[in-house]
Amino acid sequence: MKPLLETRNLVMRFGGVTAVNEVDFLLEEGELRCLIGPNGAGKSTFFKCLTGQYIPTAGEILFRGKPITGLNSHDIARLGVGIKTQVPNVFNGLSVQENIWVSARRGRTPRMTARIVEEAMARVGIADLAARAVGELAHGQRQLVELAIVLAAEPALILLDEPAAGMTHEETERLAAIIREINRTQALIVVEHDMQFVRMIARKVTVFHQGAVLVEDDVEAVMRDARVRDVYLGKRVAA
Amino acid sequence: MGIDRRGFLKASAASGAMLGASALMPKFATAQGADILVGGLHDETGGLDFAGKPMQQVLGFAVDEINAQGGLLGRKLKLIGADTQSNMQLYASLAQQVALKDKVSVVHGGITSASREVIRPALRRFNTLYFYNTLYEGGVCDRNCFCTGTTPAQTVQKLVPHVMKKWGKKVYTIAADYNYGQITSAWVKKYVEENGGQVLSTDFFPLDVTNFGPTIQKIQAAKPDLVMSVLVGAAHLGFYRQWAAAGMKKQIPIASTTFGAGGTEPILITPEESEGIISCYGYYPTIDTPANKAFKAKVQAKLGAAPPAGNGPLLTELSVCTYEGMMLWAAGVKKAGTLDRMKVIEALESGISLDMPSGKVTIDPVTHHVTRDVYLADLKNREFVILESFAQQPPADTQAVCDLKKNPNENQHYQIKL
Amino acid sequence: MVPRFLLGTLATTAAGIAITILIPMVADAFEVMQYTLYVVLGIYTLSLAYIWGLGGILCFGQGAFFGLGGYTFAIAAINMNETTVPFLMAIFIAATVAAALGYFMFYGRLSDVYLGVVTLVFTLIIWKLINSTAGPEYMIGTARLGGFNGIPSVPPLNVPGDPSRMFDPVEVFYIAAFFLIATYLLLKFIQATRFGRLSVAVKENEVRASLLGYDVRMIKLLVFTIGGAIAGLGGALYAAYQSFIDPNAFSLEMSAKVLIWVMAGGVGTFVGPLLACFGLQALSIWISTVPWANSLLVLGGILCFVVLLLPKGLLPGLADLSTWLMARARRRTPPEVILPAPEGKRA
Amino acid sequence: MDYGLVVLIEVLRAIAGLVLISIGLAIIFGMMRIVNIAHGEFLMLGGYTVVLSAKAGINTWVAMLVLAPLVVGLVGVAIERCFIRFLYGRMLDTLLATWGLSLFIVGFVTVVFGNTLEGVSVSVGSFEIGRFRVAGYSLFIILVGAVLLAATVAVLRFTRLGLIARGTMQNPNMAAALGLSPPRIYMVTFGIGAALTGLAGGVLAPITGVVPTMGIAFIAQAFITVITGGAAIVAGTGSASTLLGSVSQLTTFATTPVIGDVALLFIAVVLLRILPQGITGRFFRRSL
Repeated sequence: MKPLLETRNLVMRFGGVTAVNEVDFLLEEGELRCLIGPNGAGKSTFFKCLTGQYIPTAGEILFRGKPITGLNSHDIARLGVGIKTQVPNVFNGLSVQENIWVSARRGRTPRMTARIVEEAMARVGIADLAARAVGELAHGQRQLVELAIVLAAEPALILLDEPAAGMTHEETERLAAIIREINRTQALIVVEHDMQFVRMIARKVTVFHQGAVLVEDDVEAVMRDARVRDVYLGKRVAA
Repeated sequence: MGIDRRGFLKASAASGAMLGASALMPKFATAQGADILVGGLHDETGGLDFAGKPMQQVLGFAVDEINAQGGLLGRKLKLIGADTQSNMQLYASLAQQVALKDKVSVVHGGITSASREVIRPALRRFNTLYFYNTLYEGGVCDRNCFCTGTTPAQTVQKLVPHVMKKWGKKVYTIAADYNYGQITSAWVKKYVEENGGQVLSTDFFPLDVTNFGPTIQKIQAAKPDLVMSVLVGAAHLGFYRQWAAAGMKKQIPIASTTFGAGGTEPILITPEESEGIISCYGYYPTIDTPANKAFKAKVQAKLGAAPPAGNGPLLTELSVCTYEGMMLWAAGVKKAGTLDRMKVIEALESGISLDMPSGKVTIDPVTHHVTRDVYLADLKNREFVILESFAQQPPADTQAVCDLKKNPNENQHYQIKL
Repeated sequence: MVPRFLLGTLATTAAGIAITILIPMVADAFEVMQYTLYVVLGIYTLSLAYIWGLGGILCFGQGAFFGLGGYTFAIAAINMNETTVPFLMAIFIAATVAAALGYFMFYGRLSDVYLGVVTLVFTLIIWKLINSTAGPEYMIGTARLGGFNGIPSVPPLNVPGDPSRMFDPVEVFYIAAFFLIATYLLLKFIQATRFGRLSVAVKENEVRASLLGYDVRMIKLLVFTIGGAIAGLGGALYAAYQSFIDPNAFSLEMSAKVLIWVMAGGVGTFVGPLLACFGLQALSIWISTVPWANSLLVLGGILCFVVLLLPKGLLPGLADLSTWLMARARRRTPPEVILPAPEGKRA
Repeated sequence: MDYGLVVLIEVLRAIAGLVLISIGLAIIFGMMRIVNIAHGEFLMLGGYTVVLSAKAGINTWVAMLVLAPLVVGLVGVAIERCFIRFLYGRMLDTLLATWGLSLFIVGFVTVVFGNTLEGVSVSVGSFEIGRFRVAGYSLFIILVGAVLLAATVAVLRFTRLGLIARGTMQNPNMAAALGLSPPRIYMVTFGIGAALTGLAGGVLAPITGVVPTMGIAFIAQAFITVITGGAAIVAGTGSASTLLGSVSQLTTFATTPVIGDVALLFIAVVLLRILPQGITGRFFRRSL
């Protein structure tokens, strides 16, 4: 079986800075992967390459074996890649329900859309917020709204960029449960700093450092890895 | 010369269409003693305010003068002045307003040919008499409209041979790129060639052009004996400035069909920059006749000795023709003994003739233009020094294409082709 | 939400129809003609209120499509001696040009103020070019372009199929009012459709919309084209009503004026910009006949105050005011007035 | 040969002209995001200052190089205090407000000073290049344009004021945290933008003449230059002026002023299509 997502030798340069450096990455169908690494390690840039927001300088991206390198964002999204970006990326002027409606409506009948909107809100647990304008919600709630938006499109692969940021402890725990629940049907890649949170959800972890993959292993193994500790503590590493 | 017939048919079709709107016919306020209303549409603000303000003021002066002499038909006149803000859309709206709401007996106004062509068809439709008092390119043929300013056959015809005799036969024309400039420069070419000269080039400039650097170099490369300027408006004054700054004033002289007509040009630029520009108009403040001196004294007494600081001179071809247009209309009303539009038109067509500040002014019944004296002047230290005068010049250009006696229903602006 | 939305639209439409019927009954013929101009400019206003308010496209050159509509109508009507086909052509040409320009911009990923400037430059190019067509050599069929002077003697609207029967001014008023109300209803309808709601989403957040699989460029292009078609409709009525069209339609002023109406009326609404358009237009006519006032001084002063006192625009501003007054009446305590911070950061 | 030189001078003058009319706007719009539609009126006020002072017997050069920037700068500060400061961060409202302001200034100047003022001329003389005569004033304008660009670089890069202003525009809170008052910095920056515009209006007055409505002729060109230039004030204005000025002036020489203007607009559109963030969005990014 073909992997769900594969990158070969992916490179993204800005001027003289190399943000993503020759990354070979493989994700199987139904997998849940965590991506960790210090600030500036290239995780968000990697996501932007995957979703067509940046056109990679070199290398290839394959989704279910089909090359998607350099496609428009909306084409990639239509193939079944959804993303929750680092800064909540929602329609602030619309209500929660309308936000999710926009996502659910693509390619579906009005009746199906209505059902999916209800489901997505229930799944994330924000049904009580349905009529509120998103712009006036708290940061953590907006994160959940964005998650519901992504879910409503029913993508095969979901990318989550720091989903737990700005959440209370309870919200974080609920989020972990939601992610595990999502993973029953869909594959995920989650970027997160909070190692507690990573432990809650992940089996396999990929560590980014200076744009390249430093380590890729089981969560426990990664936590024990000396190089990873050095990176997080800011020590110099011989890469 | 050819005539654009198709356009004429269209225009009459359009005006015929509006006859359905007979409800729009103004009902004259005939109550005895009520004021007679006179409409004045001039640009008192915006880009053309320097020309429009004096016209409106002098129109007001003419109204006051008539009132001082007892008014018309035993009634007082009242001026409904509207500021068209140098905006064509407002011309259309305000023409409607004065004609249909205020129901004025006559409208004086319009400065550019563009504005005239907006309000002229409209006023004809509303059966409101119209006086256009600006020097222009000639060719308006409309029984509802009287044009009291000068046209090229009256002025350019005199100007061209004079300056060619003085300076030489090679002419370089620079003209404003619209109706007036296009047609007037064609007349310039015609008269230059008739006098055995040659127009080296005719360059057109939209009214907002201020950059004349390349043009000045092109003129130098062409080496003409004189430059004929048909430039219009404040932006185009940049030409005279840049010309003087390049030291060209002593090299190649300039004649103009427009410079100083609105009165402000010689003020806006310095005496050195304007020195020696020769022009030809129907009125100069320096005309040395008792009538003009008396007129100037009256205006001075009424509107002040000098224009308020920062405003141009009051008395120019444009404003004095406006005064004369008002007086001609008043004479027509007196003669007709009524305000009825057709009766007034017929009275005016009887060839009314008045002695005016600019000399004798006679309405030409065939074209609704005027036969008037024209003058040729040299600009010396901001004063127009009159070089020559030509008595009783007929509007020969319009006469060649327009005969309202034969075709009273004509409604056309002929583009006189040369 | 839906019933209220529908209620507002129906109420506005009813009011519009009532006013349309009422005006010729109470007003002079002259006033009817003046109101026709307001109505025509109202259609033009709606075109920008739509693409900006619902599509988030800031167009500094909406005059281009208005002018193209007017010129197309004028040239075609003079050539055909009939006005129905020219009327449709005007809408079509304006929409086509808007689509071409929109393709150029949206597929080139221009946005924001850069897009605004491109639209402005586009209309200025047409303005410059059309201004330099005064010479007799610039003819399209039997119509002379006329440069700065524009095209005079544009035929008035005739009954479709019968070129000899022309509408009288009151009928023209009805026609213009019909198109204004129809445009309003059309836009309200679009707003309620899936496409309309998506375009609002795109306005709110382009990146999010494209990450959900929507082709943002396509949606914006459609919105822009519809806006162009409506502006073209306004332009055609404008040329027919005034029986002339001149290059001023392409001028900076014409494009800026409509921006100001929309902004003063409130971006995101339709009725607000319409009221602002009518109000400011009436004001500018009224001020022209006041002998003691300098029109520019007064108009400028009023605009400045409007911005400072009603920062969100007329309609939303009045809504705020009424909420505030009601709250005041209820509570009888000084409410918290939210003023814009005296200093802020760059947008 | 002589013709080539004459063309070169005219091209440089056109470039300098664009620099003059747009550098103040680059500061006010580029740094502060104020869409100042009244920019053309600031130029006009500069011109009026020169003309009125010349009438009052003040030396024209003093009026042009000292009084015009001073007066317009102060007017700018006053406008900022009474008006603009309520509008920061509301870019579109500034468009509406300054449009009103622009009408108001035109009306005000017409009422108070009149619409017909004697122009000024400066006697710099002219000189000959082969068969051609060229105005000495053209060289002066080129000089002023170059000096303005250099001075703006110097102020922004090397002075405390420039540094603070740049910092505040990036992040007002930061400046406040450093104990600086952002409102004052905004006021001064706006004043400087206005002053530069006043200077430009003064310097151009002898060529363009002054009438209250003259601003409209410059406003579109100034905005197009600034936006085509992109984010960097000096490099952007300089590069955009050079490109647009030379294209339009050379086209004018080859054809007519209309085609020259159209060429300028056309290049601007094409450029924005290729470089949607302006010239300095791609090149000279790290410059000022």
